[in-house]
Amino acid sequence: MLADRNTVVLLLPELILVAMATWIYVGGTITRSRTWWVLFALATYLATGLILLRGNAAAAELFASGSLSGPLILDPLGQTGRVLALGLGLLFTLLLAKSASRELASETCATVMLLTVGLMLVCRANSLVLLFLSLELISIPTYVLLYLGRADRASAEAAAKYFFLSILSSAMLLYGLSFLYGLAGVTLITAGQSGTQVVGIREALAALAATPEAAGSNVLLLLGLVLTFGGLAFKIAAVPFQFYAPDVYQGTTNVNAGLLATVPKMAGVLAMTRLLVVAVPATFQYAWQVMLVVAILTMTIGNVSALWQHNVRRLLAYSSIAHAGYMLIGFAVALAAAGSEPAGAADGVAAVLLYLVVYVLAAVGVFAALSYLGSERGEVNDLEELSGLGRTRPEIALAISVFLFSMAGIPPLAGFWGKFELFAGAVRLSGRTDSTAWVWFLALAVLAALNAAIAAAYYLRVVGVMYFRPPAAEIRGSGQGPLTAMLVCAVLVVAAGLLPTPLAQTAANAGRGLVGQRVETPRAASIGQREPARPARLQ
Amino acid sequence: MNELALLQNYLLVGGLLFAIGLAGFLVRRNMIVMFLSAEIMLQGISVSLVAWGRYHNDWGGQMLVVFIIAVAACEAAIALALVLMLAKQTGRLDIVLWQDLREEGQPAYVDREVPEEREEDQVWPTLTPAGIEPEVDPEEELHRSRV
Amino acid sequence: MYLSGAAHIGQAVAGLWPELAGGGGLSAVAGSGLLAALPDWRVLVQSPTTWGLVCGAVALVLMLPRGSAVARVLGGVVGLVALGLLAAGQPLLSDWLAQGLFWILAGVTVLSAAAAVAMRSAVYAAVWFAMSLLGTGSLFLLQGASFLGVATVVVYAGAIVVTFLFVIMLAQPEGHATYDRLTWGWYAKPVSVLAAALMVAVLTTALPGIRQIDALAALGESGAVERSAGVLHPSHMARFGAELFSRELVSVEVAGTLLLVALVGAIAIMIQGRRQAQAEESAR
Amino acid sequence: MDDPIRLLLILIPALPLAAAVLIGLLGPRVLRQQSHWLAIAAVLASFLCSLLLMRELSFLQRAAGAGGEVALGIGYEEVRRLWTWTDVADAYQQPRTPPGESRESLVGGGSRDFRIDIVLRADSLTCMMLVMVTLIATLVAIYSAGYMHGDPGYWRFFAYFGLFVFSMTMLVSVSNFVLLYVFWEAVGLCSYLLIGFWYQKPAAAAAGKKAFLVNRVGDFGFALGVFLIWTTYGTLNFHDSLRGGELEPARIQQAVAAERAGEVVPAEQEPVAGVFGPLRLADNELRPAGQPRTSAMISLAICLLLLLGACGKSAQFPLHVWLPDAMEGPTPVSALIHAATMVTAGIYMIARCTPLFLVSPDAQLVVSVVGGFTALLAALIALTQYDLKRVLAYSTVSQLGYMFLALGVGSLAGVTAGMFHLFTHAFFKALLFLGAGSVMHAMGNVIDMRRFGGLRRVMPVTYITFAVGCLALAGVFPLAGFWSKDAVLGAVHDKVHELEPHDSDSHGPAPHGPAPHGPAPHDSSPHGSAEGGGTQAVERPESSADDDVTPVFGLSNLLRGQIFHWLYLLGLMTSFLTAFYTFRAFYLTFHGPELIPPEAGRHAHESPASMTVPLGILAVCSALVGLLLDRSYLDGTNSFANWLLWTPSLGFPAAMRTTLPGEFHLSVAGWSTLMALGGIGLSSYLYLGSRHEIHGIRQFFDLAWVSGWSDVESFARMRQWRVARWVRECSAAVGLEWLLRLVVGALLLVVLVLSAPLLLLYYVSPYKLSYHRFYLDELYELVLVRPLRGLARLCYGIDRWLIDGTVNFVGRVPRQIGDVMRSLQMGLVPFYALAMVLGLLILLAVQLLG
Repeated sequence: MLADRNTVVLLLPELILVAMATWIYVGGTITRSRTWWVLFALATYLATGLILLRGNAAAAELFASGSLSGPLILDPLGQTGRVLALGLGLLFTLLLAKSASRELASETCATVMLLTVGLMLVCRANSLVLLFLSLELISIPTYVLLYLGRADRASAEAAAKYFFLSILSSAMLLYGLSFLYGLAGVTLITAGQSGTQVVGIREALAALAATPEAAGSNVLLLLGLVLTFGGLAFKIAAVPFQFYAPDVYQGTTNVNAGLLATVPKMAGVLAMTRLLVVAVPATFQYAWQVMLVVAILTMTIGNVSALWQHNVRRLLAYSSIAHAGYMLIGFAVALAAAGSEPAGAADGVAAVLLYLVVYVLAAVGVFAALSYLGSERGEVNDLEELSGLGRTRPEIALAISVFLFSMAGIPPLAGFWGKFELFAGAVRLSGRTDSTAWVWFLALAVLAALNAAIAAAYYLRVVGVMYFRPPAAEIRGSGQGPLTAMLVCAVLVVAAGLLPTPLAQTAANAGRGLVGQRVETPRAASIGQREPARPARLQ
Repeated sequence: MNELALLQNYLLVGGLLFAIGLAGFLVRRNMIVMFLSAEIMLQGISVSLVAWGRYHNDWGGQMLVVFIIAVAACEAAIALALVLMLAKQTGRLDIVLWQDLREEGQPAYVDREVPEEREEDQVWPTLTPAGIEPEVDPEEELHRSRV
Repeated sequence: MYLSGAAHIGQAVAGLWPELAGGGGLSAVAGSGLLAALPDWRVLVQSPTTWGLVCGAVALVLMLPRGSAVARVLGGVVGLVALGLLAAGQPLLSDWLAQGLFWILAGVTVLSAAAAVAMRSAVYAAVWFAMSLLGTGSLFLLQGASFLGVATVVVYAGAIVVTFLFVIMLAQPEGHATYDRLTWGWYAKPVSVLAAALMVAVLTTALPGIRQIDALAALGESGAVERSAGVLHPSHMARFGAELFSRELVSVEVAGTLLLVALVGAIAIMIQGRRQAQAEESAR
Repeated sequence: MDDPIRLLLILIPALPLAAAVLIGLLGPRVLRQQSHWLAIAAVLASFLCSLLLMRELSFLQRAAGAGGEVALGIGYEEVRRLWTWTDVADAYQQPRTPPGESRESLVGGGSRDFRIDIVLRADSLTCMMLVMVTLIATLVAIYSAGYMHGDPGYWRFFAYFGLFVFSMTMLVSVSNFVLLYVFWEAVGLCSYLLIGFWYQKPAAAAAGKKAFLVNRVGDFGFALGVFLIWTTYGTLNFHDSLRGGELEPARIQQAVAAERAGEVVPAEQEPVAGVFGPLRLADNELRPAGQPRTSAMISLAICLLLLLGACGKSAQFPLHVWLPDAMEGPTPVSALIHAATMVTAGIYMIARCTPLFLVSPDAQLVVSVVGGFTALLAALIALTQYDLKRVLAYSTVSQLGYMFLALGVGSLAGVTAGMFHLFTHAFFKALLFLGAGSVMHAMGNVIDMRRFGGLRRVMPVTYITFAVGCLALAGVFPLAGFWSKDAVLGAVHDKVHELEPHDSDSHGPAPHGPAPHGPAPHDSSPHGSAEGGGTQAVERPESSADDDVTPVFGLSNLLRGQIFHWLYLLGLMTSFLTAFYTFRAFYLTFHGPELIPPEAGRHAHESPASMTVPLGILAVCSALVGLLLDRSYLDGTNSFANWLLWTPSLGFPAAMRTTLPGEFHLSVAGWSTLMALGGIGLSSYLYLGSRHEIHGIRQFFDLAWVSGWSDVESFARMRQWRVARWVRECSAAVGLEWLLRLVVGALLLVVLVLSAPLLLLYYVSPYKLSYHRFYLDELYELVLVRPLRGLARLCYGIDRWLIDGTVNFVGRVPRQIGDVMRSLQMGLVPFYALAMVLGLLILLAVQLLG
């Protein structure tokens, strides 16, 4: 992609954010006022948001003309994801208004801003190079933020743990990417709709699968897939890559825990969608079983372990692990359905995306509330510290309950729809007895429902502590920023619960935009014979 | 040259480097050596990528390697700062010291047997002393690791 | 053999309970698809690659910490043997000269890497790592990736390793520490080495299959594929630069941003570390 | 808005909700002790809206009735859609039946959207419930302002209160099973919050938990029932609609016509027949002649699952145990939620689902049996309780059982009787509870009847109103309870006769002859006209209704008739007991020597006006409502039943066929009055006079004499009897004393052995059974709680045993593995890394081998 006007138009929000972040870094030497830099960052986000929304319309025109392909992709998922990423950045900046350390406020704000840029780029990365770099642009600021969280030993330990395990996971991811690249011979992920001029991994691998000698490359493809999955599964904290999560969440601040629970998870899910579900057609055949087993293990281990926790962040860490498991259900459904009916695959991906949004809202909300309740001296750590919150701060307790109930999937809230779509996908697939997978998906649906019940137990325990225990120590809470963030999340969660249709529609559009596109292979027609054991999965 | 044979050979070497780095990362306890091992893994990946790129006659592999080097530099910067700060707190580069955050009730890992110091372990490069020998603070000496 | 033995068991199971395997969708790929790509166990036993891997694993086990100096030397020797076996299992390059040059460079790289992870002293480890980097750079040069060869040496060996040495000197001024001579559990070393060896084993079983990879060529025939050719072009550097600053322009920008974050982040970590030290001071 | 019904339907729940939200927001800081104004105003406004809605609806009904053919025989409903909640396309697939049966698509052939609209409905049943709920809620709100005065959680109480009224009004006005379930849960939640209102009291917290848990069991059944309805009918709406959510009846008719004509309609325009919609009901869709659309098993299962839900919410055996404990909540709550409104949700639901139950006579039988049994059981328990509120609570359970009994009769008369009883019961039971609350208020929260007495001079207003309530509950002419109870018993009585085998024509129609003055709405309907005359015998339920569905239980009509006969006797018995325990409580509280507990302080006094005025209003209502509404004794018209028959789920042809004449049963009335008077008389005899008789009768029912007989000492005392002494002296003189001793010893042994069952009897005397609530709580503890706990312990034990045992048995290797497993999350970075890599390898292996 050459630098032309289109590039600038497409990247304008990111460019503005990078420029402003640099300015904040530099300006930090002029004044170190936390309030000032937070306000500045908020203004930047809002301005960028306006530009982004206007730019989306322009981008839609470009998209319709079908003239674009390259490292940046233009599709509904990317465009919506950017808005969401920007919103996340805004929310976390609001949280920083209270919790950023006074000396390093400008650095913290700007680092979060660059992290947001990374997330926005992940949403649209269409090349292995850019995807890898964007993921790193999320990871590296995260290391810094983890260490900046609090000046104590636990925080340092959390940063060290996350750092070392994260570099291992990115090595895995890279090695996997190297195999994908090696098999396809291009770094572009998919050619999108302008398929005639460019070839991406998706098209190349589809063509490869259609060649009669493809069996030779299967093991390599598999290595690539599993290694890539491992690298990304670390980001979403799926079993067996979840070990870091409880320790790191516990050691760091509530804001950082919120960051870890949402941003890498979103990035990982998006990258998985782009790479595993969309780009690699052969995955459809092999990967759903692994996804399914990992999904079951992840949600079970997450939920069962969470039952024993006393530390709020540790509990939420296990809960976030469990949510990763739920999301993998959607991927398993998408992969299993992709071979025979693309609509089912699109639904599966849409369910994951819906769940992701719903989960992110609730998670940010909970951590915002916890951050609000913390004082200058110490944060909320233990579950007991929340006891009696229902009497001392009923509105905060109500908000936390709303978030937890949403995570538990209690009907009128947003989380219910997320779970509903996911489980419904599995059930629908299990109803299609013509495929061999139905037993597995039936089991998956049953186990998922069981898990939802287990999860409700510990969420209710938190609610019970808040409402049915006598108030413990004085817990006051302060900070306009976290309060605002919490309220925004609460309103969104309730609104999305009452009117899920727009959100579900957006997710469905994004899913359809991704999976619905057909892979056209120029020679598909001429390659006549296909091995009976491996019917080519082209559509 | 036989392109296919070249590719296979390079992939094997890349895989070996990756595996050696992986084993080092898993076995070693020194944080710096762990990081070095991770870099060795990245080296293995780079070798594979360059080989693939040559095989396909495509620039993508080399591009990815350039950026891997850039990212490695970034990670090194962070790693060094982080490791230095961690080492300042404990006086050691041992990753196993950082295990306070764990599941409640789990026993901490402690070394059962510390091996005896042997002669050959004492081999250490020495520099010819030059200038004035710095004064050593005995207190600081205490929380340094003993040999 | 490990894979194939399990596959036999799997097939036996599938034979015993066809409805289980069929209903579960397990047999969809078993036997016919992926496993067919793996060689037979007899071939594996006769293959020098297998034994090379075994020797390599043994060598690594011998060299890694909790081994004596004798074991380390022995490990080095076994490692050489392993490399030889592996080399014997690989297809020949064009001529003996190229073959010899490649395997000497590869040997230097791999053995230096092994030494880097095995050294008790972090300083030695860093030096061996630099050595391994030189080997990698040479391998890049051999591939025609001259820019990368130079960049690796300059950036890694020239900058990163030197910084490392500084940090090691700062953080660990007295050489060997107990934790450099220990692993963290009796099972750590064997299991880790086994895992690493298995990964290479899977890779080696896949290597012969690369023969058929022809996807882009297949697509390229239709003439609709845009290819950026010329990794071996005489003006390699110019083409490299053009590629880097046209197609990967956005990535370059992102990498620049990354470097900025890393720079500021490192400084911020230092400042925070100082604050922490002060906080602990005042707490005391 | 130009649509008054829509506006009213929205306003009725919205006002209390707004009040609740406002109180919740402003309560703690601004309103504090003035919170009640907002609640009272909102609920009162809501009540007025309900009345207006009723008026509007009756105009519309009359217009429709005058028009003739539109809605007659199907009822009349007004449904308004607010917004779409969710819409999942093609969620339900049902194999299409062969083409030709074009009607099939209405029932759910092909695909259906899982579409949930927020839809409110106005029909007679809903209106009646709305008026009742809001009226009682208004009065209770006024009362609470006095009762809760000074409570630290004052605002909280009214916030919950508003929330409850919102949920309850929504519960009765929604038109969809999912929403019904949502608000079913919502009222449960409010009940939970209000029972545990004084959560500092451990008993209150425990009672709240118990109510919640017991209700879960019922809700589980309800949820399953809803699922089953969805899979059976392919829709969850009560009403008909088009697939796109359109509700206009004309458009629906048009679409149906198009569909029948075989035209291809767009997906949006496909008609969807609601579960109780006119489309399904009008053509008797639930029970087509010859081949039932749904199998008998499924319809029975749906009904029983719904019944389980209703049992939970309406506290029927065996899920009744939560209601008495729920009395730990504030008394106004008991009056509103646990006597008048929420507990009737189950009744409402079953009445709403009448079309479903009509298909399954077995389910109806179960409903009746459960109701009748509960009524008797609760009445027996109520006999001996000393806690005034608990007596009333058991009485509520018993009366709810009455309503179930009536609903299960399965004829229209039964349903209307049940609902009528619900309506009147709401007044007098609320009155009684509020009266009890007034007593409690004056007595310093003492509720044990043994600790106060003779309060009639202290609290005259409460005394009089309570007396009215008691008379109404006992069913004394002409108070409200008399009419409704008579209707219930009459319905059962008719059912008995209906099920009796008819040996001759002359005998047959006698007890339920052709209706000379049938219910008004369908007097002019085509169906009504077909009902008269000789054809009627063919259309009797037992011939048409019961034959085309295969009964699952396989009971003969004769047997069912006998069961209903016993149920009838049970009902009479219960009415006797009801009168007895009501007046026992009344006398213990208000008569006898004046006794005031020390907690009351020096000034036990009548309650403030805010409490007595609602009492008065309720007393007037309790006295008059039956007399005004039920005039069957005069001309056979029951205006309440006539109004109710406009409900679509009651007024459809299949239901109309079960109409029995609204005849005033003099014999039934006579018997029940006799029973009631007998009960009152007995309790007056026992409790009004000296308490000696009480003691005596208690001794009798407690089988106190058994202990005398089973005692060895009494035999020792017999030695002192003159005759015995004489015999002994004589025998001693003869020298045969040893023989005598032997004989007496043997006799003693025999008596000892014989007294063992008597001893048992001593511990389970009728009195003790009743006093300890038939040991049901203990039974649950024994049968459910303990075994579950034991099972848990067993599992734990097995776990420990298995793991430890295996470890010890096999030795070192598993212990090492166990060590690894235990220390998985041990905080060690390299270990985590190793686990990640191993996980990766396992995934790889699974991929390769699988």
